[in-house]
Amino acid sequence: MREFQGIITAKHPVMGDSWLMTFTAPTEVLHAARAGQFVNVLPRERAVYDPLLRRPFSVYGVAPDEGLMTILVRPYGRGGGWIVDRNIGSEIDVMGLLGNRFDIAPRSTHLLMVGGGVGAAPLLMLAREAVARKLSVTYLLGAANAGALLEASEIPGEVEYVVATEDGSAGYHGFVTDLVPDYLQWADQVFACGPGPMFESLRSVVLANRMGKRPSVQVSVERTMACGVGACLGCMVETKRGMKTSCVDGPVFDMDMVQW
Amino acid sequence: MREFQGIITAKHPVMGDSWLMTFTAPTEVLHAARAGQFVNVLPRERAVYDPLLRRPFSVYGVAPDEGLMTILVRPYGRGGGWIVDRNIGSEIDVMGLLGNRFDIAPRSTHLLMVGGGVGAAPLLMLAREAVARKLSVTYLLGAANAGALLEASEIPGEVEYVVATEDGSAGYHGFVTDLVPDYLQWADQVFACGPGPMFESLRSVVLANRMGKRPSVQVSVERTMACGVGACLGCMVETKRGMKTSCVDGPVFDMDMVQW
Amino acid sequence: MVTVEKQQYMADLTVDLAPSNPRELVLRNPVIPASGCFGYGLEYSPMIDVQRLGAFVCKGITPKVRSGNPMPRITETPSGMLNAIGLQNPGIDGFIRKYPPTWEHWRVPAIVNISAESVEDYAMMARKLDDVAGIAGIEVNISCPNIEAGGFCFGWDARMSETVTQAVRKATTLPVIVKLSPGALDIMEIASAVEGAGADAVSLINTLVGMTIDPRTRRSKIANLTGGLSGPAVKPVAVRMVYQVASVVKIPVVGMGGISGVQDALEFFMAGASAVQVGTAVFSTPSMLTRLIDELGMWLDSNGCTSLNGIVGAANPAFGTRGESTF
Amino acid sequence: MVTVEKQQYMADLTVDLAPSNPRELVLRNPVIPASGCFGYGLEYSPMIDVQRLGAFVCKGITPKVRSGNPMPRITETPSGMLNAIGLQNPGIDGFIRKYPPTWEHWRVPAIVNISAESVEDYAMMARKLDDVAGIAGIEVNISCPNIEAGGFCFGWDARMSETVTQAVRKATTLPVIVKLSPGALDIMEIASAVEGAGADAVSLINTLVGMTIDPRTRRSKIANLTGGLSGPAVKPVAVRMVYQVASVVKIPVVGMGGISGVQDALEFFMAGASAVQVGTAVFSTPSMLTRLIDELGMWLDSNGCTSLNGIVGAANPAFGTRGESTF
Ligand SMILES: Cc1cc2nc3c(=O)[nH]c(=O)nc-3n(C[C@H](O)[C@H](O)[C@H](O)COP(=O)(O)OP(=O)(O)OC[C@H]3O[C@@H](n4cnc5c(N)ncnc54)[C@H](O)[C@@H]3O)c2cc1C
Ligand SMILES: Cc1cc2nc3c(=O)[nH]c(=O)nc-3n(C[C@H](O)[C@H](O)[C@H](O)COP(=O)(O)OP(=O)(O)OC[C@H]3O[C@@H](n4cnc5c(N)ncnc54)[C@H](O)[C@@H]3O)c2cc1C
Ligand SMILES: Cc1cc2nc3c(=O)[nH]c(=O)nc-3n(C[C@H](O)[C@H](O)[C@H](O)COP(=O)(O)O)c2cc1C
Ligand SMILES: Cc1cc2nc3c(=O)[nH]c(=O)nc-3n(C[C@H](O)[C@H](O)[C@H](O)COP(=O)(O)O)c2cc1C
Ligand code: FES
Ligand code: FES
Repeated sequence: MREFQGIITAKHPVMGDSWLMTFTAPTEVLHAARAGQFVNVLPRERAVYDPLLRRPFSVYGVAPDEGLMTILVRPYGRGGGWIVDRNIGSEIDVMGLLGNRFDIAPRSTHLLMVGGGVGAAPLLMLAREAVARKLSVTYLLGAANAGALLEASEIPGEVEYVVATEDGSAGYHGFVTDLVPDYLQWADQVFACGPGPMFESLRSVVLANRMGKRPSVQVSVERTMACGVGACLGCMVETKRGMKTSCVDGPVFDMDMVQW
Repeated sequence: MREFQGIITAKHPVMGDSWLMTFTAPTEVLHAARAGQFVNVLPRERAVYDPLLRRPFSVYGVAPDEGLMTILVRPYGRGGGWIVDRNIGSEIDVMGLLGNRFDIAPRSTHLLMVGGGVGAAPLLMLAREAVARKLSVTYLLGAANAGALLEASEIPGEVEYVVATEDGSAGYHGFVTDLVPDYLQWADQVFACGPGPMFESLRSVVLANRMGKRPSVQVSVERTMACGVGACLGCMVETKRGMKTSCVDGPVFDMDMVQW
Repeated sequence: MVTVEKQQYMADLTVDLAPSNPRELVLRNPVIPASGCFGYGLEYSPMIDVQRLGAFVCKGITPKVRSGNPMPRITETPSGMLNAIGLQNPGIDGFIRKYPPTWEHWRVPAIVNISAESVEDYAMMARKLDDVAGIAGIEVNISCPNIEAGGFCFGWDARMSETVTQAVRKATTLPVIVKLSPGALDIMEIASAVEGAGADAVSLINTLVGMTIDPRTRRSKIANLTGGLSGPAVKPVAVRMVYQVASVVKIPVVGMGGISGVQDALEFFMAGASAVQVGTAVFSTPSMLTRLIDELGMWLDSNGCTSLNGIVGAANPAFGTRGESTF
Repeated sequence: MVTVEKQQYMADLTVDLAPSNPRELVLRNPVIPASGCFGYGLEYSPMIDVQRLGAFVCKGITPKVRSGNPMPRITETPSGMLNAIGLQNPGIDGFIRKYPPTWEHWRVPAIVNISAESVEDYAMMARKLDDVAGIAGIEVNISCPNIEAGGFCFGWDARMSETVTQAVRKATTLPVIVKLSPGALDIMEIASAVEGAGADAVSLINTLVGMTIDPRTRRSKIANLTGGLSGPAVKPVAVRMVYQVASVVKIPVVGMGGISGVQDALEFFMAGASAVQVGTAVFSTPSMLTRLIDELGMWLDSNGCTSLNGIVGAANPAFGTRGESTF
């Protein structure tokens, strides 16, 4: 965990309005990075104080040999907008690695990933890790329309990539969570990341369709963060084991442990 | 006087650390622009509030036929820095024209201009106006070193361009104001713009060397501004005729009228 | 420049800031440039259609002509600014000669902001303004932190605020808005006192007292030493105070402090303000004032509100049971 | 991680925050992370050399364990943030078991921030901390705006502030820093009262009370309704108050509020602070804490000062005639 100044080496537009931002990062950070972890990016020049707080972004990918890290940034607002406006060659002020990780159980062989929007980012990193371990991966991704999906070329070939769009312009016509029941028998574990409403329907779909506690579901939750290191207690998630920080104890939690 | 969104069409480095920024502007603004006037540039995105206030920049040049205005920006700090970081094609949020103008008296034929640093900007606009009126112009420019001077190519050919550098790397070795006494007999009017210390030495040189009130000296003074239109009363200059706003009554004042 | 308004929305934005005053203060919309940030209404006329505004408040007027504080008077701070203008103005008599005759022909109501160092002087100014044509209301600044009044301002003490309000109330039949100071310990107490003393409305917040030092010169960046802090930086303090005051008074509340766009204005309305003033943001984006009217109207339209009233106090439980404090 | 400091400057940055207390509180430099922004000193240990700091103040401790406020607890504002953490902490007993045993082996002095809702509870906590190894001082938070104490906090009243200070003073021989609230009407009155009651030092400012509403949900963005405003936005208010307090007290003043770099810290020193705390800025740039020490030392070197003392109060005339107020 450290602060570093990366240099942006590449920008690639994805998912309609988002960007893959690639920048240099220290080798030890790149080697340590695991799916689910995130970095906090300063969305401003150091001497300008608005917007004030760093913005968390999941690690989308790392290339330790090239010394590069990639994040997926959707410019929702002022911070994201500033970041995607940076040019190649600009500095980017990064703090990381932060947070816990998705945890693939030793005996799991079939992994289901469920992503919505920029929630695609940490799951893609996880899919790559799983493929490297020769596990079977099905990656369900939902978006408003075809243009807002992640291009198939971004997904490792070994992964079964299934998409859903709300307007039916690609793949299944409807919500990505509608597809989940089909895979609950098959999957040993489920991993999910997406907007709040996606979690809600995922939860009801899983509770209605799975057998007992199997498969377990790990979710990466989003909270506004200030420090990212467990110091401010601003980013809490209420769990069955008490208040947890989403920046250190999370962002990945067992769905069944969270007090929704 | 109006707000407009210009599009940056060109960026040209000058004077070592500064930039000529050229952007589109409404025709009526371009036609109305006179030397000494300025525009107020928003040094941030609209939804980001730091730095808060617009920054004034003298009009450096206009090309009404091409629909373009140029300002000379030295990135002293946060606002100037943000502006020179804009890329070609970006929007720039401008308010203008603001302020009064340098006033060439009907009978003046010999004009002396004395500039220091970015004070070069309004004087260059004035030199062009004077040349168009077939007046004789001597333009004295001072800077720390040769690299911080305005390239001669920026100056109209008809103008006698004399430079001074503090380190002697170009032209006269010393302060630009040292050269002024030589021209006080010749000049019908003097026009000056530069940093505070330049005004101080200009004033003592003029008071010590000129004959009575001739030549008259017009100076463009710098004050921190908020509104730029005379509404906030934050930018006052104390004159022998009372408190004056530097944004409406100025920025150009008769040196003899200012309470220094 | 009196132009015909092209209205881009359906919602009713009308508001009366003096409902219990026979002279009333009906505004066609709730957007008002704040005192000290809009001169005398003339300065911005070349840039925006001033007549479209709900009203405007002029620079603070004092009993005598004032040349203001020495320079520098303003400096920038993070998302804010400090000012210590020192109430430079032509004095009440010079003012009355100079501006109301023009305003008389305007469609936009003009509100006069008054400051003084004694109760008698407040009353004297209110009396002089009472029957001047071209004036729609008085805003009583009991909070200006730049005036030396023993270092203690009227607006920090409920009794003193009450006394000033009573005196002004007696001296004029014009609508009276009392402008509160954020320096008070309990802004609700002051607001209640002022309401009891006959104010038609309250406005808040004035600037917070601040200071910033230039390490190079080792002195304040403001010649007056301290200045008034305004702009987006103070908005959270302003919204909180408007919420508190709107919880305890029944008269209209005019909210201000850092408003720079329609989302900010909505915060104040939902906290309980019936109208808003815009100060510092005018300097950066004068066109925001008229855009705010349109954007507010369009926001109401697209959120199913037929009038502004539909959102006033929407975030404030006191607006269910108006008059009971929930703070 | 106890590393050997490589000092980049010559100037003497030492400061004693409890010069009249036999137990003294000598800091090797005046840079202190603020309460609530540095956890318990452990959280940032992977990122910066915590042992280099002048001291650190831990998260506010209360008599009993507290799980804090509901979420959301924080939100961003222009150049600032609001927080309503609600003093989540393990309670004084859990705290004493958990952290001081680690701190005992640290070179950096640990200061414990305490909050309570009664004078007895403040005294009780001070008593319990008195002889705990690993604790160098107590910071008494008489100003936390998130605690429900009738809506009125100790720090807004001189008598109440005095009473708490006296009680804590009696209960411990540890250095006692009283942390003042910016909500007080007259911060100088409170500071003087606290000084008279035996405080070794005062620190200020705590957060301003603020609120921000989400127009979409029509509710506060903070579950607790209001939150504490901190960050660069509040700096001008903080500098002004430090200047005022340093003008009237003789005990050391610890300044804070929006400090984000050496230029900001210099403002507080020149206003009269003997040390500074850094809160919100730690979140964005933890490395700033140690860089601040170096940059301060180097600034003093290049400005011909052999010690920090050379600039404390440099912008404050009271430091010529210490003790006389010039405000
Ligand atoms: C652990 C973690 C991992 C994250 N990973 C990623 C990632 O990989 N890629 C990515 O783009 N973002 C990610 N985010 C979200 C990201 O950190 C920012 O919060 C988000 O981009 C908004 O910041 P902003 O400054 O652009 O918007 P702001 O200016 O802060 O907000 C502007 C507007 O957008 C809305 N908004 C803010 N965040 C969201 C959101 N997440 N969904 C919908 N509306 C929103 C706000 O309500 C507001 O109205 C992650 C967040 C967390 C906590
Ligand atoms: C009428 C008028 C015309 C102007 N014309 C021009 C112009 O043509 N070109 C141009 O570049 N600037 C011009 N200026 C100055 C310009 O408006 C900005 O004030 C200046 O560029 C600093 O802004 P900043 O945001 O970069 O610096 P800030 O962040 O505001 O200041 C950063 C640091 O720079 C120092 N600083 C600020 N201004 C100056 C200065 N003028 N000289 C030396 N140090 C300074 C400050 O003390 C501070 O320490 C003009 C000003 C006025 C009033
Ligand atoms: C330059 C300036 C001058 C001001 N002058 C006055 C004044 O004369 N009388 C007054 O009541 N308020 C005055 N104010 C305060 C504003 O009217 C307003 O209350 C305050 O600035 C907060 O609003 P804002 O953040 O939108 O600016 C002044 C503010 C500024 C910035
Ligand atoms: C998240 C957060 C938590 C805080 N918790 C405490 C606390 O427990 N006790 C306390 O006295 N001050 C607390 N504060 C106030 C800070 O210590 C400090 O006084 C204030 O934030 C101003 O400094 P800053 O602008 O540098 O942050 C907290 C501030 C923040 C931002
Ligand atoms: S963001 Fe501070 S504790 Fe998680
Ligand atoms: S900048 Fe406002 S009056 Fe000149």
